[in-house]
Amino acid sequence: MAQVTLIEAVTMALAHEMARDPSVVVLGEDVGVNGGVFRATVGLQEKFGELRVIDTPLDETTIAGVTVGLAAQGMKPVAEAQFEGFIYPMMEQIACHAARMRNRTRGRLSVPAVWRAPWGGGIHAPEHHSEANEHLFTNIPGLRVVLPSSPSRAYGLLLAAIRDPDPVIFFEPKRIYRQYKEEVPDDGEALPLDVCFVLRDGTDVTLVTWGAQVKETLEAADALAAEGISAEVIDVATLKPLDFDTIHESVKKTGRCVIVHEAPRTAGFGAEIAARLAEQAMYDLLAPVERVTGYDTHIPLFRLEMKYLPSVERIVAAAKRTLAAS
Amino acid sequence: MAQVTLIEAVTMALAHEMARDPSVVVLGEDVGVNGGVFRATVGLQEKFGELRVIDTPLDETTIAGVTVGLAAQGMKPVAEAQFEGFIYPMMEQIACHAARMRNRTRGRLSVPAVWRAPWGGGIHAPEHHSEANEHLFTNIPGLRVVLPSSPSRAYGLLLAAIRDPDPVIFFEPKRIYRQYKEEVPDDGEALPLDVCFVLRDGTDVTLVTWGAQVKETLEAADALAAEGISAEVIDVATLKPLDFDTIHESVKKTGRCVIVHEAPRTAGFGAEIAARLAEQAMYDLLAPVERVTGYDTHIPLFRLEMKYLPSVERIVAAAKRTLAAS
Amino acid sequence: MSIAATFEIEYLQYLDPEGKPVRKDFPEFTRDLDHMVELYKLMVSTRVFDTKSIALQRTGKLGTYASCLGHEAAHVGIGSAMRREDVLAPSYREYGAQLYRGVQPREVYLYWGGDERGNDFQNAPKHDFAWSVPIGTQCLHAAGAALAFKIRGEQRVAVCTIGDGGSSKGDFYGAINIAGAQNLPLVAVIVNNQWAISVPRRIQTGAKTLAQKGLAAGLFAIQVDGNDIIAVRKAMDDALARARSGQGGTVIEAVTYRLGDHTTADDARRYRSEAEVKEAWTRDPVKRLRAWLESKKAWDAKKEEAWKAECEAWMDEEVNAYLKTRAQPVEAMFDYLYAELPADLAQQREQAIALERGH
Amino acid sequence: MSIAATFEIEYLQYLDPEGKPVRKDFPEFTRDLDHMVELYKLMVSTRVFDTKSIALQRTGKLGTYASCLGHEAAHVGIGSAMRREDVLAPSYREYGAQLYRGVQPREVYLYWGGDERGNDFQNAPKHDFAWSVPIGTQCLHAAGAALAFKIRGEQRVAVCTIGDGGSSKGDFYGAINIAGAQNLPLVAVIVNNQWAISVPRRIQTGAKTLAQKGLAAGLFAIQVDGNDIIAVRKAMDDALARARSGQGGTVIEAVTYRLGDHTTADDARRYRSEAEVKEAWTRDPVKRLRAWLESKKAWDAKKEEAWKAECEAWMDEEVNAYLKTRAQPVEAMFDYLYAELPADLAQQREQAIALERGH
Ligand SMILES: Cc1ncc(C[n+]2csc(CCOP(=O)(O)OP(=O)(O)O)c2C)c(N)n1
Ligand SMILES: Cc1ncc(C[n+]2csc(CCOP(=O)(O)OP(=O)(O)O)c2C)c(N)n1
Ligand SMILES: [Mg+2]
Ligand SMILES: [Mg+2]
Repeated sequence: MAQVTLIEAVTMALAHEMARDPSVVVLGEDVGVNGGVFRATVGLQEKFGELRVIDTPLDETTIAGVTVGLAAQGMKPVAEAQFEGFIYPMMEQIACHAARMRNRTRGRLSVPAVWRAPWGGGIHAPEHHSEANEHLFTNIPGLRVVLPSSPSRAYGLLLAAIRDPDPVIFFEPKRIYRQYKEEVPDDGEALPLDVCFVLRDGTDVTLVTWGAQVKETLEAADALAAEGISAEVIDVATLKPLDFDTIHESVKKTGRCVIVHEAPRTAGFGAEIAARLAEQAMYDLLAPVERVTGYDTHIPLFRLEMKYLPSVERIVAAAKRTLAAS
Repeated sequence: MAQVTLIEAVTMALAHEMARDPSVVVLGEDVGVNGGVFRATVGLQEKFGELRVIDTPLDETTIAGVTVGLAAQGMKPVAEAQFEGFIYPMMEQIACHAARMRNRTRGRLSVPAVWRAPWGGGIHAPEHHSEANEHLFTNIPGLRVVLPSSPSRAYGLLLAAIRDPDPVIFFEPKRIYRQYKEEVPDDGEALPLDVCFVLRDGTDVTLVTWGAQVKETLEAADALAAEGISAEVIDVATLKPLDFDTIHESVKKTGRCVIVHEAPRTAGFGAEIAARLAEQAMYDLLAPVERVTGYDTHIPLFRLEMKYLPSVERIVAAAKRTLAAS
Repeated sequence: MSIAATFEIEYLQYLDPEGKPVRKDFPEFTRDLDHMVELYKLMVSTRVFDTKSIALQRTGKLGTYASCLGHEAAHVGIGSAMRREDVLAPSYREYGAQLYRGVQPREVYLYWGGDERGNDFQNAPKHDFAWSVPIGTQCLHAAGAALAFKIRGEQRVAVCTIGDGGSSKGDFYGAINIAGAQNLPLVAVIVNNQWAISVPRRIQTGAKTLAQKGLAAGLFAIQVDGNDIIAVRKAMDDALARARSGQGGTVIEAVTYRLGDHTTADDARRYRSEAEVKEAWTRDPVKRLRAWLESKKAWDAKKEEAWKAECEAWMDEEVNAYLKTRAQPVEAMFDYLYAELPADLAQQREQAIALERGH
Repeated sequence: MSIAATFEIEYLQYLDPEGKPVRKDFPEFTRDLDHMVELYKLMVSTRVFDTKSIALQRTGKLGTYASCLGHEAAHVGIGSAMRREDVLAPSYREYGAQLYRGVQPREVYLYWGGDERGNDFQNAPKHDFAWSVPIGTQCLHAAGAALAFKIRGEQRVAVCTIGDGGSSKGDFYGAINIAGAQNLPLVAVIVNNQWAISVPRRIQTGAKTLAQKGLAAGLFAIQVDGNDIIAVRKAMDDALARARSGQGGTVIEAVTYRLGDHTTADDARRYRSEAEVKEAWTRDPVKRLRAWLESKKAWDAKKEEAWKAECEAWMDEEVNAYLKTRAQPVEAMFDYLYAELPADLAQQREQAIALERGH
């Protein structure tokens, strides 16, 4: 069994599925010889050839549209946006075609494609390389939006994403690409694309998060535990469709919820979770819902970026507020 | 004083501001001789010439980027996306440049531009002509997102949008473009871009909405009144920045809130309002928040579209549920 | 002066507006007069179909409809050159090509009548793309299809059509560029009908021809008289043969004219002169092929009348089938969104059904 | 055969890699040797600056940095041809053009050092655009600027630079297309350095030259030796003059080579051979101009040494200024977002400040 980082798990899943299914192809900028700017596709072109690992011209619109075309014609393309900040030119094809093809044609054509993109801040990168913009996709019907936060979940969810018969947006939290290694068997076992993962059981407060922020959230749970506060930690993992039941069950138990994400607060995906709590869990809540998020500003260039991202300190403070409130 | 429809109010505001400020220019597809496919720019090219009312090549990316360039170089462009469904190729320029230029350059350059787009369903239009996709912009820092729902608000808010020193996304609810006329003096008086409008006072339940849905919501308030239920109706009008205070004040009074919008429910902007209620108004709420929205599907082609859009019936039922709950 | 590259854009035409040959070297396929008659018949039925569609719209039985009047040579030329296994990625008005490939008029009516089932082609190749409203996007679908063929080693070609206006959109450029870079079997046909809604060709681009856009991508590029089906068909045949044999993609500009309004929601009198339209009618593609066929004794007024009557009957049948189609149930908006409906959506589906049933 | 259009792409070069003239008709400006020395000096200072930047990055004092090594002739050629009132819309590595226009090295350091203030140019024209990371987008800003000039009747020109890779992006096509359609004073320079990170020119497009992309938009199009500053400058002068006098836009392809890694985050050895890079060094633009100036007795080793020392001193000063720049306070992330801070954001700003102060 291999000890792998999150990004190695991505590579492993890609290689596994390409070996298993000849219709899987990878395309994007620098995914070939270079193996991707983050090395996610390293070795794939050597193994599977230039016909299945394709360096495209530098145009995200092209990548997205060709991906739709490939998928509608029997391939299973995995497209890469080099950074989440460059995904905007892909949106028309994703929103108007990938997300709609099956519905439009009453099932005649479909788009079993995956769009991968390194996501989020905290790596001291240049402008446009640190955004958390999952909100772009979560309101679009017909998509799945996935954001793994560990090597094993990256492996299992990416396999599932590739196998899924519908389009999946797969954001990879680049800050934790190489944070730690985990034993991940290359066994081809996919994880479900419609469940949240409870990473830590607790009874006093529910901390809900996704992506790289899982790190700070787990640390916050540790810090709270040191003060005798028992925090349950949930990794949403698949934002769309949302497994609200798991969150709701937890809140029924704890009565308190802190939602943590690094995207800007207003209309970030945390709002949806808070909204469902306001609709469905009002009688379970012992305290107002809290959101600990990026500010409603652009993530600053890297000198200030860590002051933008939610910190353990902010999460702990919010959790304590929910306890003080009730 | 003129009796004008919503779309005529748009034209009136454009003409007013173009006459007042020579740096205002209008650009888009078919905005010139044709006066726009909805006639929003009718007569403007005749009045202000081809240099200020510009028919562009058919490329939304071009329109958006040229708009940024114009605005950064001293003009005040008002760009048109022919339909909200064609705004996707504009997103990179809006998110990466319009919304960031001032921040990026520490105030040296800015983008005082407006992006107008007819918005929403219900006019029996072809595919891609009926979306409500305001969610695309509400999570992007640096933008304003405005959605008028009456001729006078269209006039005053569009003037404000053009005069605003920062980029504004201005969605026009096309279903009510010609729904009714209102007396709107062409007095150049702008309305504030950061307040919600209370359209009807009430004490039992707060109905919060925007755009064309204001129509059904007001009708629902009438229907509720007939049953002795007093509904307050708030037109959010400016989604970003959100004037939550007005909503909160109302909910303090009524203890109940129904949010109505035609965009898909999950991660629609209604989620943000519900989230703020869950954070800040928990102790004011006598009943769970309700959302009456489009389903999490694409708005169907027109045979079924009215079954997709929130109806008076659905709004009334939701309001009654909030009353039954407490 | 040192020259890095030189280019020529050929203009291809066989028949003048009166249907008289302007050159001698007619392509082989024109010798098969039965086939030429078949092409003509489809051009006529396309026009009959179009007239019927507009009538349906005018009487409230259709939503907005995009007419193909004047494009018959271009569209039938494209459709007739393709093989069934090829893929067509059209925009929204290429009925002539689609009817040839088996799309049924009733499907067109359903689509513009606000019913998704129009896109679920029953007789046309299942792999053909549906109508594409977001301008230009279909070009990239064709490029993707072409890439799929290359990857799988199939001898198939992807064909996309795009308007003069649409050829301004980045998607078109992206599609031809990747076709050139990857040597894909793509044929991109710019149906230049001089107008993009109200925007004339001259405001759309400063390029002398639209064909030369192909040079930017290193593709074969040719301009043809789009009202001369022989020219369109010849350029298509050549382009398809090249693509099929791995020799690369082609941009064809078919110069024609939109004789009708942009759609039934448009009123072209607002922005173009009747004189211009009248003049354009002198180049009517249907009239032209008919004149040539008549000169070959392959067609006459009697045949014309008989065929038109047949078309009318066909269209009546199609209209009836369309009008008889039962509405989709409310849950149809949920049932094709995902291969399997996610749980939270299943709930919404139940609600919608309950609401429909009066709770 | 009827021909609709013909085109020629000229290749312009004055100096061969050894600095020897390859033609006689040198442009007027080359007679002013003082000016030519000035150009050379800026090429050298650009290189010294670049070396310093990389050193700063290697020692942890800068984030990712995009080197301009090898592009000096192209960049200085562009910058030196422009007037101050013209507008430059660069991508991210055109320092040679920017230094000429007054951007300070410390500003470049600030930007790549993670501080927005680098974009608030103090000496360069306030109207110049900041660095643009999203590939291609700046071309449309230049087109917009050019449109503003046209609307206001100003005799100014907008210049954008774009890479070989970037010229695949729809934005580039859109920019040149509207420039052609609207006859805008736009000069788009494709700095073709053969690589887009790891993707070689040949995978980027099937076009023989990148200059010919200009044909798609009906613009003037020319390919120049981008390592020969005389050729770059001459093409720029001509293009700017045409644009300024209302005769339309130009696409210039400057053929050069990226001698360094894509950025400091890249390792080009992964995807290209050292032999290729070594060969490219034989066409070094700095060496070439120096040889020519020396042949004209306008430059020598002593001057070289003295100037390099001066550059070193200058850069040291800039580095010091950079390193001494005090960090921005946390509220800086709020203070330039809108002209006036919305109420709900003001609240967040207070929270951020409180957090910073330890509550
Ligand atoms: C991306 C996008 N922008 C705008 C529109 C609205 N629109 C529909 S057709 C059209 C003009 C198309 O002109 P052209 O490409 O010449 O094709 P034609 O209609 O003449 O066949 C426009 C602007 C659209 N459908 N998609
Ligand atoms: C829209 C977008 N996509 C991807 C990137 C990532 N990226 C940065 S530079 C680069 C290659 C650019 O190559 P080229 O245009 O040739 O310019 P060069 O770096 O060679 O000067 C890429 C893919 C980006 N910055 N923007
Ligand atoms: Mg057209
Ligand atoms: Mg390059």
